[in-house]
Formats: sequence, C-alpha cells, structure tokens
Amino acid sequence: MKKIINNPDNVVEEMLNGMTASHPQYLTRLEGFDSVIRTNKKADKVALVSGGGSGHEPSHGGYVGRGMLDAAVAGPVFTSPTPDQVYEAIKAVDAGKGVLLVIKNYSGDVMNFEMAAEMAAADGIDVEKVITNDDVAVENSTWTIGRRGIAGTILVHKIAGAKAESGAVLADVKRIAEKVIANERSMGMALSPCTVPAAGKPSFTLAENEIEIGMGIHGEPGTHREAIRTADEITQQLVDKILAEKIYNSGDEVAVLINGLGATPLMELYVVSNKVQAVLQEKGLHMVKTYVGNYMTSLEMAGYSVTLLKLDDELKELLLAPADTPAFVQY
Amino acid sequence: MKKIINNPDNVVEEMLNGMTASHPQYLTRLEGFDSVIRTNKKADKVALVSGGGSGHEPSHGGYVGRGMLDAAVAGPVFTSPTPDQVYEAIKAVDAGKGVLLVIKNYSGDVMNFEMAAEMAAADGIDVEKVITNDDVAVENSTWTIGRRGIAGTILVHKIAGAKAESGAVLADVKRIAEKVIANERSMGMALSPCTVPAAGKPSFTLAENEIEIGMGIHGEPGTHREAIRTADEITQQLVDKILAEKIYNSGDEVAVLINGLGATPLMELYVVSNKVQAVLQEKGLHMVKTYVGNYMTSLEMAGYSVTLLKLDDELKELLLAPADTPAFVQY
Amino acid sequence: MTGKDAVKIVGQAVIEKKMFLTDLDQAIGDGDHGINMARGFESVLQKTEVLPDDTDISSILKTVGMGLISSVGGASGPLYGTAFLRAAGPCKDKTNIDANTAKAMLDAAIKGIQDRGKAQKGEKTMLDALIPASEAFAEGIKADKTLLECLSSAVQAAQDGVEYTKTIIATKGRASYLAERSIGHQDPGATSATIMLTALYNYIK
Amino acid sequence: MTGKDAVKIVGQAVIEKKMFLTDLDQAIGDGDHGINMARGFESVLQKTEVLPDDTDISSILKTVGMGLISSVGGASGPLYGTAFLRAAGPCKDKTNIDANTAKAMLDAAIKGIQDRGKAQKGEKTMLDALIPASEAFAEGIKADKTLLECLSSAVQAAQDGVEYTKTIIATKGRASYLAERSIGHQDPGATSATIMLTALYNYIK
Ligand SMILES: Nc1ncnc2c1ncn2[C@@H]1O[C@H](COP(=O)(O)OP(=O)(O)O)[C@@H](O)[C@H]1O
Ligand SMILES: Nc1ncnc2c1ncn2[C@@H]1O[C@H](COP(=O)(O)OP(=O)(O)O)[C@@H](O)[C@H]1O
Ligand SMILES: [Mg+2]
Ligand SMILES: [Mg+2]
Ligand SMILES: [Mg+2]
Ligand SMILES: [Mg+2]
Repeated sequence: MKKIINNPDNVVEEMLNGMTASHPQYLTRLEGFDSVIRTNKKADKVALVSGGGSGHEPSHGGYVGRGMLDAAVAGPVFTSPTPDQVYEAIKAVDAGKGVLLVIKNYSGDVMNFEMAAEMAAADGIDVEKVITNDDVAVENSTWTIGRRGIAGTILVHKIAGAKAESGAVLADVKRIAEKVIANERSMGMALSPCTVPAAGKPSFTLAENEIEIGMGIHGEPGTHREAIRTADEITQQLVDKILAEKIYNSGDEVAVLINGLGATPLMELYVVSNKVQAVLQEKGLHMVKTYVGNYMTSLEMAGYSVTLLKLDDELKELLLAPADTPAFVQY
Repeated sequence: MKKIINNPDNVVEEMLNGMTASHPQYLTRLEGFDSVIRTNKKADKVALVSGGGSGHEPSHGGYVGRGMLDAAVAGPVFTSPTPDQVYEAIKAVDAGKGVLLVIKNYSGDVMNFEMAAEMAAADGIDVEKVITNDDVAVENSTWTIGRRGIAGTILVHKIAGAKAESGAVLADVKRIAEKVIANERSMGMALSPCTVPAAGKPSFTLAENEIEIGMGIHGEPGTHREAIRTADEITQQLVDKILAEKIYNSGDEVAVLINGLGATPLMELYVVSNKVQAVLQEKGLHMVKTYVGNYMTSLEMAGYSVTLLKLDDELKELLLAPADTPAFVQY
Repeated sequence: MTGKDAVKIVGQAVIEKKMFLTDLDQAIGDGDHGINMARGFESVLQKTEVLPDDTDISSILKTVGMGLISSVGGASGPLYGTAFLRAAGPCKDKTNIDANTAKAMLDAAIKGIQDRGKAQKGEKTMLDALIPASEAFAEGIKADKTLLECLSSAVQAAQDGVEYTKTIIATKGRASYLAERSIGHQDPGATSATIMLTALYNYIK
Repeated sequence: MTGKDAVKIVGQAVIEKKMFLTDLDQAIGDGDHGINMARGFESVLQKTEVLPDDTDISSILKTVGMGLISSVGGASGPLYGTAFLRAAGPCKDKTNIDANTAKAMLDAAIKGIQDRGKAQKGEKTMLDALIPASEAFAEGIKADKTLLECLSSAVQAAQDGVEYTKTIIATKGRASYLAERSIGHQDPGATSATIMLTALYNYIK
C-alpha cells in the first residue's frame, strides 16, 4: 500500500481538519464529531444532512455550502458513521424547519441514519429521510436490499439543496429529492481496485486486460468481469443498461453526470462523455447540463460511472440554480 | 496499458469533442484546430491564450471562460502544440486589444508559442507572452533552461484572466501575470508513474516503497528518489523547499494550491493540506484562499504539488474575483 | 468469572481476528468488517474496563450494546449493538444465568437483529450462525443439558451455519450485490458471531 | 535518385525507430520523441508524396521543414523544422549537390537549430550529433574527399557524438532537469539526427 497518509487510523480526522482549514469560508468542523457543517448557515431553512463512509471525497463534505448540504457526516473509510455522529449533526444544523437526511442505500447507512433520526425525533426535531438508489448494476428485486446509491446522490444534494435554499418546507424538499431519485439512474465500471488504508491491501485484483462492470463505490466487486474493450464500447454498454430502465424518452431533457472514481484522468472522462453525448443525442434526448469530474469517488480506484437524470421544469430550474460549496460551484 | 480510450491516436481529438459537447455554454471548438475557445467571449478585452501538451486536464481547456482564458491550445499528450495551432487560436480570440500568451517553461512550448507569436505579429496582432516557471525542484541557474512551469500556471490564468476581464490593457495584464510568476513557487512529488497512450508503457517505475521527489508534470523523472515517508514528512520537505526561496515572510498573505496529479484521492490531498496549513501558520503566513484538487494533472500519476503565491492587495482582489469556467468557478 | 471478564475475552477474540474478518469481507463485501468490529470492541473494552468488577451482566451488556452502536458503524454496528442491548433484557436483575435465561438472551438478540435488519435465515448473514445456534440451544434444553452443554452445541451449530453460508447466495447486506458470485465465500458476520459464541464457550468452560 | 525519394527514405528510417526513440526519451525526457518524429514524418511524407518527382531539393526541404513545424510539436518540431527550412537556402536553384553545398546546408541547419534553441555543443542535444558531423564533413572537404566519403565520416562522427552524449549532463531540453541523473543515457534528439544522416548516407551510397 502506497498512500500519502500518516496513519490509517487518523486519516478521516486529518482529512476533516484539512478540509475545514482549507475552506473555512465554507466549512466548520462540528466540535468533537466527525462532521463538517456550513460556516454561514442560512437560518430559517430546512437543513440537509448527508454523509456515509469516507473515501468518496469530495462526497460529502465538499458539497456543504449554499444551495446544497448543511452538514456532512464522515464515517471511517467505506463504513457508515454511527447514529450518535449523525444525531449530533442533525441537532447542529436544525433551524427549526426540520432536517432531511439524504442516505445512500446501503444496509449500514440506512440503519445508522435511521437510528439517528429516531434519536432526533425523540428530541422533537422534524426529521425526514430519502434513500438514493441510482445504481442499475444492482437489481431492485424484492429479495435484495435494492439498488445501491452512487454518484446520482450528488444530484439529489444539488436539487434538494436548491429547494431548501429557496425556503421550501420539509415535505416539499423531500418530495423534490424523491423526484430526483425516481428519475435518475447510474451505471459504473472499474479498471483497477482501491485500498482501504486500514486494510492495507487492494479490495480485489483485476488482470491486465480485465475490467469490472457494475462497480459500486466501496471496492466491493461489481456484477461481472470482462475483457477490456474500447471506451466507446464500454460506454455504450453502460448507457444501454441505463436506457433499458425505460424512463427516458425521445424529446426528454436530461442532466448527465460522468463521474470519475478517483484515478481516472479527466482526459478519459471526456472521451467517455464524447460517446455518451453521441448516444443520447441519437436517442433524441436533450442534454441540458453535463457534469464531468470526480464527484463520488472510491479512493484511488480507476473507472467511472454515468448518471442520467430526466428533468422536468421544476427539476431543471433547481439543477441550474446557483450553488457555492468547496466542490460544486455554479452561478 | 489499461485506459478508457478508443485509440491512442484519437485521444486528444475525442477529448476536445467531449469537452465542447459537455460544456457548450463555455467552450467551442475552433473548427479544424485543436483548440477550445470561449463560447461567449466578451468583445473588447485582452485575450488570454494558453495551452501545451495534453494530459494535464483540466489544464488548459477547463479554464476557458469568464475571468480566465479565451483559448486553450491542446497539443498531443505531453507535447507542445505546433505554431500554426497556436497562431490560429490567437487569431480567433484577438478582439483588437491584443493577446497574452501564458506559456509553461519548457523548450518545446516556448519555441512553438514564440513562432506562433511571430506569425501573429506579422499579421499586425499585438501579442505578448509570459512564461511560468514556478517549479523549485529545478534550479534556475544560467546553465539550464530554468525552472519548469507547473501548477502555479493556474493562478496566472486566474489572476491575469481577472485583470483582462476588468478591461485592462495588454501591458497591464502582462504586468500582473509577471507579478504572479515572480511571487509563486511550487514543488511536487509522485507515488506512481503515468503512461502516455501512444507510448503504451509507464514513463518510469518506482519500487513499492519509493517515491519521486521534484516530480514534474510530464512523467519526466524528478530530482531524486527516496523511501516513502508519512504525508506530514513529505509535505514538510516540499514546503521547506518552497520557503527556502525566501520570498514569503511572516505576516504575508498567501494563496495555497494543493494540486493532485491525477490519481491521488482527494482524501490524501486534504491530509496534505492539513499539514501545509499548519506549517504555514507556524511561519506566520495568512492563508487567504486554499485550492485543493486536480488542477494540473499528469494523466493517472499519483502524487501532488504544493504551490504558494504571495499576495498583495492587487493580486488578492484579482484572485478572489469571480470566474466561470468548466473547471474553475468562483463567486 | 464475571460479566466484565466474559466481555473482555469475547472482545479480544474478535480483535484478534480483525484481519481474517476483513479478508472475508474483501471477498464479498467492502473489506471492513474486521476493522469495524475491532474498532468497536477496542472502544467497548475501554468502557467496560472502568466498570466495577461486580457490575451485573445486564448493565454490562447495555454498555457493550451502546458502545458498539457508537463505534462500529456500517451494518454490523447497529445490528450487534441492538443485539447486545436486547440481550440485556432477559437477564435483568438476575445474578446467575441458567440455560433458559441464556436461551432467552440469545433469542432477544436475534429478534433485535431482525427488527433492525429485516433478514431471515438463509440470507447469508450473521443470522445463519445465530439462529441455528439458538435452535441447537433449544434442543439442548429439551434434552435437559447443562448451560455449558447447550452452549457447546450452539457453537457447533453456529460453525455449521458458517459453512452453510458458503453454499448460498446473499440476499441481504453488501454481498447481495454479487448474486451468484457470493457462493463459495463464508459470511463475515456469521463468522464474527461464531467467534464470539466460541470465545464465550471457551471462557465459561 | 530524387530529393523526394531521399526524404522518403529518411522519413521511413525515423518512423521505423519510433519506439526506440520514445524509449530513449522515457529514460531522460517525457517519452514522446519517437512519437513526435514519427507523427511528423508521416504527415510530411503525405505532403511530399504528391509533389512531382522532379521537384527541386530546395522546395522539398521547405515542404519538409514546414511540415515538421506544423506536425511534430514539442522541442524537436521547431528545431528540426527550422533546420530543414534553413537547409533549403544553400541548395536553392541547384540541380546537383556537391560536397560544399551539402556542407553549407548542414551548417545552415545547425545555425537554424541554434537560433531557435540557443544551445551549444556539449549540452546533450541533437547538436552533439550534428556539429561533429559538420566538423568531420569539413575535414573531408579539406582532404578532397567525395560527397559520399564526406557524408560517411559525418555519419561516423554523429554516431560518436551520440555515444558522447551518454557521458555528459544535459543542460538544455527536458533532460536538463535530471542533472547528474542524465548521465549514462544517450540523447534522443542526437539519436534521431544520426538516424536521419545514416539513412541519407545509405540512400546515396
Ligand atoms: N440486514 C442484515 N441482517 C443481518 N445481518 C446483516 C444484514 N446486513 C449485513 N449483515 C451482516 O453484516 C456483515 C457485514 O458487516 P460490515 O462489513 O461491518 O458492514 P458493511 O456491510 O456496512 O460494510 C455481513 O457479513 C452480514 O453478516
Ligand atoms: N534547446 C535545444 N537545442 C537543441 N536541441 C534541443 C533543445 N532542446 C531539446 N532539444 C532536443 O530535443 C530532443 C527532445 O525532443 P522531443 O522529445 O520531441 O521534445 P520535448 O522535449 O518537447 O518532449 C532532445 O533529445 C534534444 O536533442
Ligand atoms: Mg462498510
Ligand atoms: Mg514532449
Ligand atoms: Mg463491510
Ligand atoms: Mg520528449
């Protein structure tokens, strides 16, 4: 394991301190807890709280700021934070208008955040939750825990964040978040594994010509392996899987997120985006906005995911609304 | 070589198309040439043109937009673009107020951009150039070609771009750019090499416990190798080398850029930033603004550089001025 | 022989198996189960350490449960945390634990895990060690066996359960994303549950 | 034997050595020299291909120079491009090239490289092949040798020059960043220059 760290046990602590020291205008450490909260929080708005295991940076601390999150709770690498951590963050940012938890669909995240919600509710705080589950690699059948939440989570932060910033009530912010979740799907792949610092060795190994299709964001194996092919072929395969969900129709306006998993050169992400744009155009979709970059990473994993969000007027306006956070700034 | 590409020969072409297709609001391809130019260019301002070999994305196309560059010329991977490419970009964005070329100090870049400047000057276009040379890994002695230009180049784009946007004349924009160059220094390191697509194999190899100190941004070897140490120790070493330049004094205001080389998890960059902030604070410096992320990359190289820019009131105001480009947005 | 000591023995057994459990989780999960459980029990043992030696078992279990919940994270944190909290119920105000009480504690723990995680037997989780353990325990009681004998067959059943998890597809937890590819691998949580039961048995024995 | 053919032979020799030159550049540069030169000559050969067979050498050299400038990039593009453009000067309006003209062309090329790149002999660049080649050529002329004989000793001197680059520190180009670490490696540009001279010699021979 070759990493620029001091000690696997301190990596989250030092990262959080580095984030707040680097961006004091945006972020403040919640004293004594593994959360960053918005430095100049607007009073009198619904608060958005997200988080999960660390190792997905800039998720989620990078999205704390105007028009997105109010707090991000950071667990150990790839491990959901504990209920008390989430509970403290909820209490810290609730401004009396209630709190929406944005949870990625993993058993651990859901259970820990739910316990926190119960604790906060017992204090009389109005807490609602939404669970993102954009990853179509994983079937949403009744006998599994359903699709995973991956990069699409960022679009929930963006759009629900804009709604909250506009002064909407909790029920309305939740409705918008759920609308995003209902209208977005993602699919990813990996070229190489990643190494959890405390584990000290890669999560899996791939042969020189092998890629993992349906990769999640925790170094957990994907749905299957295959021989590497061209960027266009792989991308077509991912987009086809998304389009097979049949929620995108010719004439629809969509937002696209080409997400790097951490070690993918931006050059390659743009080669991918070039293909994605062509495929979607051919399907008659209108790309209102495309994001390309490392939004939801998996440490130093190489690979990418594609996320497609179908927009209506309401979602479009909120997507394009301004945001100002360390990792997501938009006029 | 495991890359998400179609064909090493087309990678720059497809990347440029991907960039413009993804960000049409910002970027337009200069028809028939390997440049992206600003989509809604403000008329009647000094134009900024930069560029160089590809593989440093988001440099430089990602910085084309309001308050930064007007055109970015993309050469083959790690190879300076040819004079005719630069010449066409100059012609395309000149608005009658002249053009400033921002060139990184490499023999190839300097020669090709200078030839282009000569061609444009012959057409009666007012062309000036500045050469960035922030990398203190390389001695600036009379018998070498001087220090290299690396991540500090972005701060030149930012600050000179803001000056140009304000309507300043060419001489003034050039003066500001040179002031940034005079007041900034960088130093980098690498954990792993990168592979130029057309070369097909890594630029060098490092043992499992080895790092390269004084790494540039082209996979060229650094100044020396040593055994890996903690993030704090490595960072201290890099910052010490920068501070040894003796241009930063207690009480100074500075901007900091912690730049990832492509495959470094943001988590690690924040661990680094945590240390950088502590070291600088101890030296009595005031961090006005810190940028952390992949600004000037070297394909999928793992590693980072630290850049320090000493600010005066003029530089500070321009640094903090708004910018709106695909890879750099600031209110 | 105190509750405090028992927890120490159990916790140390888990901590010792940190890398083994992590390796199992790398194969079909995200490679943190051992790290999570070790972090949790290190924190818990610090908390139980300072308790008086004669602290009653129910209180100790509550400390363990709360401690795990606030230090493990992931899926196993809420599950094991709830399990220990619930196990504290049946032994409340008891100074001596007989086979029936032990069985009730195990069942309360299982119920807690199911309330939180909504899993059944056969989904390749910790329940595939714990439910067979409880069933074996019940048979022991029916056959009038001692607490130690019951626990012995519970441990055996848990170990068999771990083996059984190798043969089935996961439908809960991260391993469920793997579908068929989870076959052939034993479940990390079933393994940690069995490590705990085994340690407890060895301690009492 | 036409100028067009000569360029073709020289260009093909460079293209053939693409990976070799790239490997040399990986050791002390950025690993693109062969890629750059091959891309350049592929583009140039397309341009010269369509020229009439009897195009004069000066015009062909201009086409090569412009072609390299607009397709190679990096340091070697402007340098070799300028070299070919300048070499076109002394042979202008000449139908037959004698030793003196050839020497003048070589010197014009060297002067062009120095005007652009400001390098001297001994800085571990292409000049460490070309300047010794010119010197050997001059001695050949002094000794009344034929063009072919002069070229032969020029090639030998260029090859020795490449060997010499292994022993010195680079002070121009990317390899200069390496300081002492550049010792032991031959310069890619000196190598490509020698490949071109050698191909030319073999063609004329
Ligand atoms: N719903 C569930 N019910 C019971 N046990 C579960 C459930 N989900 C996961 N587990 C158990 O948790 C273990 C994984 O724990 P751990 O790796 O610590 O958490 P995470 O999966 O969040 O990384 C699995 O091996 C499985 O035994
Ligand atoms: N100033 C210079 N004068 C002469 N030759 C030079 C100079 N700088 C570089 N070179 C030559 O260029 C070669 C490198 O060319 P190339 O790899 O194509 O360009 P780059 O260094 O831009 O990647 C070196 O091996 C050296 O021979
Ligand atoms: Mg986990
Ligand atoms: Mg080059
Ligand atoms: Mg796990
Ligand atoms: Mg080179």
